[in-house]
Amino acid sequence: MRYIGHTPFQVKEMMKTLGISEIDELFADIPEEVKLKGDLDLPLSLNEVELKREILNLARDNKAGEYINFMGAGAYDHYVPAVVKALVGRSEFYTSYTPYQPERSQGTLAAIFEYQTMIANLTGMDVVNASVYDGASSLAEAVLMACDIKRKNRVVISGAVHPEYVETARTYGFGYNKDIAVVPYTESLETDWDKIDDMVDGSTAAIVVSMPNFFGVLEDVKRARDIAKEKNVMFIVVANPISLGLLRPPGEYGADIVVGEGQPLGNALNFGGPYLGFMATKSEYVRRMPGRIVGETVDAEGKRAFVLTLQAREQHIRREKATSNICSNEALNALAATIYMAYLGKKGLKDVAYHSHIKARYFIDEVKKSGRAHIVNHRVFNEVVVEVDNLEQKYREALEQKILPGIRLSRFFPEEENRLLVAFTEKRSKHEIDFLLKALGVK
Amino acid sequence: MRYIGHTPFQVKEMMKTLGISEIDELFADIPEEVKLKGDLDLPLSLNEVELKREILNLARDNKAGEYINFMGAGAYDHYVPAVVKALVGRSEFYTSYTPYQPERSQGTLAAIFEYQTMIANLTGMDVVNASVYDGASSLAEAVLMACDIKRKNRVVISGAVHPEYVETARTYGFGYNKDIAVVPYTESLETDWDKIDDMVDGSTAAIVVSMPNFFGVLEDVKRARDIAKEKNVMFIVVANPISLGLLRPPGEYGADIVVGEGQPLGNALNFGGPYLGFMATKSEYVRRMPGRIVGETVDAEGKRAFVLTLQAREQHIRREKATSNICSNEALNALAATIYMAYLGKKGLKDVAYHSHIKARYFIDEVKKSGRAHIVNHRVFNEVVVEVDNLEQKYREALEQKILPGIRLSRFFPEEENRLLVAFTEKRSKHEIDFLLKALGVK
Amino acid sequence: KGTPLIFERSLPGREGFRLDDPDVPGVDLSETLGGEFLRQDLDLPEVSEVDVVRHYTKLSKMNFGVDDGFYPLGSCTMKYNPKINEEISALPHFTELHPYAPEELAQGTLRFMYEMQKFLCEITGMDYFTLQPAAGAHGELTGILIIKKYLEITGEKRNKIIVPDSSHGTNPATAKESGFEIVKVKSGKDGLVDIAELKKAVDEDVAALMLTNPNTLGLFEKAIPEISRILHEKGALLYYDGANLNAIMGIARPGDMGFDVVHVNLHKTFSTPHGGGGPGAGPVGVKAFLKDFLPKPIVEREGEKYFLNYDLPHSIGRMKAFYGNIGVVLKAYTYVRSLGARGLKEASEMAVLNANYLKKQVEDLFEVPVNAICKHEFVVSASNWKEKYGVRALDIAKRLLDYGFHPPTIYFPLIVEEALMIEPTETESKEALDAFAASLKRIYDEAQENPDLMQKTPHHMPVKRVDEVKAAREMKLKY
Amino acid sequence: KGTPLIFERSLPGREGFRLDDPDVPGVDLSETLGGEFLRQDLDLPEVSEVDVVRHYTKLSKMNFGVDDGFYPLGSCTMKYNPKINEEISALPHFTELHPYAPEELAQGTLRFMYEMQKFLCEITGMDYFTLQPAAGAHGELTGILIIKKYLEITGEKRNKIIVPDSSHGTNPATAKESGFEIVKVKSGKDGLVDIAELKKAVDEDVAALMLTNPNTLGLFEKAIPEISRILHEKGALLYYDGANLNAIMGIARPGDMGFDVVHVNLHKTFSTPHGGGGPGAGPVGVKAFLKDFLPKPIVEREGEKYFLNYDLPHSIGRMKAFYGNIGVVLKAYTYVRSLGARGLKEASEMAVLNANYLKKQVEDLFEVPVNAICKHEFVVSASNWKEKYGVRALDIAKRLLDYGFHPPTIYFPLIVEEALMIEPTETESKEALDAFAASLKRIYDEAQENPDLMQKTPHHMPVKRVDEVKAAREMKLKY
Repeated sequence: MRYIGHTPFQVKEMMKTLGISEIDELFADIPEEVKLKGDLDLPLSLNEVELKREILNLARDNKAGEYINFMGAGAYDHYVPAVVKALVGRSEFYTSYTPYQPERSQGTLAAIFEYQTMIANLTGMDVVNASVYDGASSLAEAVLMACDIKRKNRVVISGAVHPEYVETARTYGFGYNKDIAVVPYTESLETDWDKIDDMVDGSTAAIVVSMPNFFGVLEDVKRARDIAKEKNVMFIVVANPISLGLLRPPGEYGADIVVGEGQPLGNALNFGGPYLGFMATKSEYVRRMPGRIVGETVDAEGKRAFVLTLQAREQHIRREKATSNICSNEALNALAATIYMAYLGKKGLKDVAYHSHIKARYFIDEVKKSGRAHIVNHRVFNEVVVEVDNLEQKYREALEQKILPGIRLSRFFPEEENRLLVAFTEKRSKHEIDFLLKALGVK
Repeated sequence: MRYIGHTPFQVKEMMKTLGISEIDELFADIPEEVKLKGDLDLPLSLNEVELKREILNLARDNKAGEYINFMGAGAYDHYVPAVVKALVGRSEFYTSYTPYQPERSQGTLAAIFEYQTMIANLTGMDVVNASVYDGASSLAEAVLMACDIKRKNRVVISGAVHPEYVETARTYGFGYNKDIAVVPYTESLETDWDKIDDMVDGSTAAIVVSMPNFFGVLEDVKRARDIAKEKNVMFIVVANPISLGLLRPPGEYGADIVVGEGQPLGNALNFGGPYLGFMATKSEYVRRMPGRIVGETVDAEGKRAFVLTLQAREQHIRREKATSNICSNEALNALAATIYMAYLGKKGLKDVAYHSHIKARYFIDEVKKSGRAHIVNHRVFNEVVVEVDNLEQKYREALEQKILPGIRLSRFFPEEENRLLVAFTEKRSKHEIDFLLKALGVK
Repeated sequence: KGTPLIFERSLPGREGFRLDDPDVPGVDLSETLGGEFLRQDLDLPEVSEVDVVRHYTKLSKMNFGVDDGFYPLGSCTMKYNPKINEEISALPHFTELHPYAPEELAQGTLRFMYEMQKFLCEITGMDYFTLQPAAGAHGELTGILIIKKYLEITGEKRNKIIVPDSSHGTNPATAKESGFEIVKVKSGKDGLVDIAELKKAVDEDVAALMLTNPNTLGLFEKAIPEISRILHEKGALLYYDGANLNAIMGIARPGDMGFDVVHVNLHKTFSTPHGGGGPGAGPVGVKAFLKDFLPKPIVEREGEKYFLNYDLPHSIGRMKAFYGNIGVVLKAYTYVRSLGARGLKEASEMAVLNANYLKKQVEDLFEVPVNAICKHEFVVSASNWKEKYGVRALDIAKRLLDYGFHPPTIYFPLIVEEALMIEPTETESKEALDAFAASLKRIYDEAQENPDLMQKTPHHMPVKRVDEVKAAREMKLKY
Repeated sequence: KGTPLIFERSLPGREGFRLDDPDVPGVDLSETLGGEFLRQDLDLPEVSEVDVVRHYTKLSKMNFGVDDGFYPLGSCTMKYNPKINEEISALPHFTELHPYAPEELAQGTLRFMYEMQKFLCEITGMDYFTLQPAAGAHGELTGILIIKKYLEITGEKRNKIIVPDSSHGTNPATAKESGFEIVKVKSGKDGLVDIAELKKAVDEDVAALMLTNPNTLGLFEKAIPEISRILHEKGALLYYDGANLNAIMGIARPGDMGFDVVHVNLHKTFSTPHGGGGPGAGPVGVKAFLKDFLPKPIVEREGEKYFLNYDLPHSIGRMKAFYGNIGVVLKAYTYVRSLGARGLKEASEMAVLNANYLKKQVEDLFEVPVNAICKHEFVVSASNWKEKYGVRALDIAKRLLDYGFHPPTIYFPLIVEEALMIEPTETESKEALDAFAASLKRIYDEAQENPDLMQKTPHHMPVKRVDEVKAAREMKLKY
């Protein structure tokens, strides 16, 4: 288990070539005072047999896998097709580096170009980068980008955007000395447009709205667009890519930058990562966009080829003048998303969106029929906020029945007691939803 | 989920090209009286999401996976390294056919050549075929081969050979009208050499012995060789390939044909298949050997290349005069075995054999120390027969503690009550063995 | 240097996998095993993990699979192998199951085995199935042994088996391995069994006829009702070689045609991958009167419980240890569950459409032994190429490699000179068929313009034309 | 035609994946969602499953990974990615875990996260770690924001960050993104930070020095104790860029050198694959006085229970949603568990041995900016090639592709003209190093004999030399 290519004899030969008799001589330039005395204090090395046994034991402590999962809030249990896993698992993809040598990296480059195209089509935007870290950081980058374009320092964010995205934008904003203003959401769990309108002032670069929002609700994006237009600020939309199988592309309703979490597109839950942030904008802003971009060109024989382009925006060329410090992104996750979108295609992505939606609708209808709980939000895509008496008790009971019934909103908003955010995907069967309804005392 | 490449429009185009208006016209040559009326009665098709859910539910009915496994008897729970699975999973290997076009199949051909070499080295024989179905059928083929070579119709098999191998040899023998004589094993679970000696007569082509035998015991192979030599019959050895990490190669003690089950070399248990039978013999018998063989040659530029050779033995050339009817073999399992042997190498295979052996020895020593059960066999490699009072009850109790304590010999030999065949591999930890000892009331 | 071998990366002392420090006491092997049993040396490679990974990754790229492109290998049904089948069959619940695990702990596997037996009965029109045979030829042997055992029990002395001259080589080889004498019947000009010849051949010594339907020319033996009558009237049985079942799923069933014993190839018809030559799976189905002759055990059901039934009084015994290539069966099971009745029928329909369409595209280039609607495959002859340009089927095959295709089966069936046997399967798109046809046309032009060049093909493969004669002559069979 | 795209396989009505017949009632979308919200058209490919499989299989073969061969990309530590890490991280227990799953149901993942935090503390000599940053640059940003927040809380006004001129581009970009002013210090002739220059640069406005050690020339900054004193005396902090940690595991620790904040690259030092550009993971470690500034949450332990601790009073907030690239962390965790303390040290020792050995083999061909023992990588300059033959580092890189190698990093660090930055890593064998050196020698001969030809390299790749200028000029960024 050492992953060393040499034989002991070769090591000796090489040392001889170098004229040394101890490996330590190669570290003679490290001052004694900073050299480690003794060994690192780490668990003993394990051979592969022991390692597998040990980690399987550890894995079994993750009991959640046996549960029926109704959790969403930014990470969704959509089905990951076998094809996606099989192809992403080809070592030529996953053991390669950033495609700096285009002649030997056309696989990665073409896939990114396809990704850019598909995300552009999905969002209705002109240009797309090769991915950033995740949905939250894609929003943070968009906020910085808008401030840079507008040369202003303030962004107004709807409080119905995922709270961890808001927090991430704040943290990035702290770095760049940007002011992130958050407008509390309304009782119906929507953006408070009047307040947004109030808060957009002359120092504001952009407004941010999520579609659907954190609570699953479709926002009044026309109102958002009107405010942005009127106040001459940029209009940033955080979108759920699966929902775009059914919903109008933000480009059609005037978004300037569209960002979001790409995990639902063929990436596993993985306790929150690795995921991928997608980022799309209008052509005019391409040079202000962070991250890698692939462009089409030709090779010396005039044949089509792809290459990283517009690198003058990036840190390895431009250093402190770069649009962002990002270097590694989430290429393999973007590849998974690309293969997922290609495989599902026009019809399949609509199917997945539609099935997710009608499962949510079935839940809503059953709850309404029963009258034993209260649906708080309206016009939802695939997430429902349900208010249930004695939620804590029912939540515990659901867990005992091996159901993860959703996420208690009090996790994020302590005042939202007894409210549960329940997510639906095409994976949840009617049978499972009925099971949930029973556990919540609704059926 | 249809796995059809066309669009509906293309289907119409193609039908037009053929001048037909209904697909049925393509089946006009099938007489109405044999045409199926109506649809096949099969479960409704499932999309991939439903399928995965359905099969996962079915999979969970296989509870045995959660149990600590001490079962052997021809199928062993050795560790399958991640490397083996990753490489065998490359689609160029598993979605290809038999390497009939050598110029585009050098991958498979080279791997088989490596396999032949490694099995030859492991067994101490000259030539090896590309695999047959499994250990049992490899023995059956060896029996037929020996009869063919010796032009005789009788084979004497030790009763300490795996009973299902014996049964398979009998079935094949029934086809070819061969007489399979089985000699009951002794009280110490070994071959009864005197009886074997008695039973070998002028019509006998070969004797068969298993090393180690079905009960885990190392047989007196010198005695076997002496009988074979004296009576001028062929000496067939059924070998466990992992044991050959420590044990003398059968070629060294005079075997004419060595066969066995290759599953322990990097193949999963899979409820009994797919496995691979290996088959090795002396150079002089190569043209009598069934199955594919790869040979080294050169290409038109004189560079080394590999190709299926000696095909004149095979059914697709020689039809009824072939050495066997075998066509498909277990190429992918042989590839797994090849990668396994390459990866473990000289040292690793010894390690696995040694660890398996000392775990068995630990069990034996603990049983002997306790005096609460009786070890029936001696000089074992990795399988132990232990006699335990009230075995049935203890067996049930062990199952309740999620231990598969081994295989009751009464499954094969009703008279062997209260005797358990327990197998050890490098995967079983001391902790797990102690757990078993407790469950059996020994510790 | 040519194709690499792992041995060339080996160096003494290099290590990949190793185990050290066991958690139980070590032993003196000469004590526990006895010195005379110990081996002195073990000549296996000594390589690192990265060596192994790079070597076999490299070898894989010297191969061509269905995932790489069109693979119209006639008689082999090289259809696409769905990835979900691979994912499911790799689940540890299945892979880590010991064959002797208590039945109550193996109900999942026993259930799909039971259901697969039922599915195969329904698809083929038979009454009982065994999953034990590991491949098509293994299934044939099983089937013929069942017939032999049946004759033994019924006390009939029949020692002949009839095979058409277009049959797979496994048919006569199997019949021989089962101790029968082979009687060959010729095909007529229409490529079908010559009924008059058949009648002549059938007498009281005939145990069975082995038939592939559609046959290896891709033609449906439409006289099958009559063939069945001829055989059965004389007390002989009908054996169905299922290699070509992909043409007729949901359309016609061997059982309804009068076949008494069938084998099916899960690695052809049911989409499981061929693995570079195996593993396959060749389940065998029989009519009810032969149930007791099946190899032991088969899976049965009692209430909600599935179990292995060893109670088959006339069983031929067993064809291998354990129960068959169950991992392969599972892939075929997921395939049937994915497609259902309609999907299977559609697969056959599209397979036949593709074959007829492709035939139409290329038939002008060749001689066509029988011009009729074909089923899932068709055979053309390059004897016109050979006569005119000295270009053989083999040369065409090698040149197709250069164009990115796997070539068809060549020189089979034996009754067609310079045969190319082309089976596109249903999973290929029209574009793939058109591209293949276009390449054949281009090769035809090349053959006309520069026939000598053809013998030097392929040009763009990992190795050039391989010297098969030298291999057979020198017999270098290990490193 | 060049590199293929999936769109070219698309045809209206072709299907890969589909769902039909939901098990709940359908709805009228214009009612449930509102007509104005619905999209008219969705322009995505329409392809079959086999199309998808063949296309991406084909694309994969136009790539080059560590599994394909030597990949000495300096600064990127392209070591072998163990397969067991991939197998373990694909276990559904881990992959199917929702980030908001109740902690009591996620103890396995929380445990390895906790232990990994501890391991990284031990390996780097720091006190606390966050796993949240998704990549190296993300870690840098985290680290510098921690310093910024620390200064805010302590009320110090320091607005400058010092970076050496040999630093990674991410360093100045990060400092800028955090609102700092960048001060560059020059390297001396020995390739190390010029201490006199540094002293001049350090004043009361300096918040921190960002340093890679060994630096990007592969040289250990041996004055690090003094550097640390200089900074700390003026109240500034030391930031460690962990890109080169692979040189010193178990040998020296940034924490012991005086660094206050470090990031590590799990996808470099800890063997997780780079995935064609990501995902990485860039955990950040701090000395105890900075714990409360870490992003939220970190994993802590109480008795046998692991939990997410959000109670970090001065936390900078969060760098992303959830907790980091946990799937990547798991691979790194298995790596550390596989190697243990000895194995990690051995990895660093062999990485350094390999770099020095390879340097010795090739240094005569190039100009060597600093001739000293290197650590895990070294930099040579091809300016002699350029002068004599007009052959640039770029040409050498392209030609190396033809010889089956991935080229080294070129044109970095910026302080070396025509730089080639070569990092062999410990997982390469002597044979690989010798073969690479031999190829460089051969290329040198070629450059002498036929320099013009070099600009036409590579010859044997899926595409010829790619026109980067045209791409930037025409900006065709989607299909």
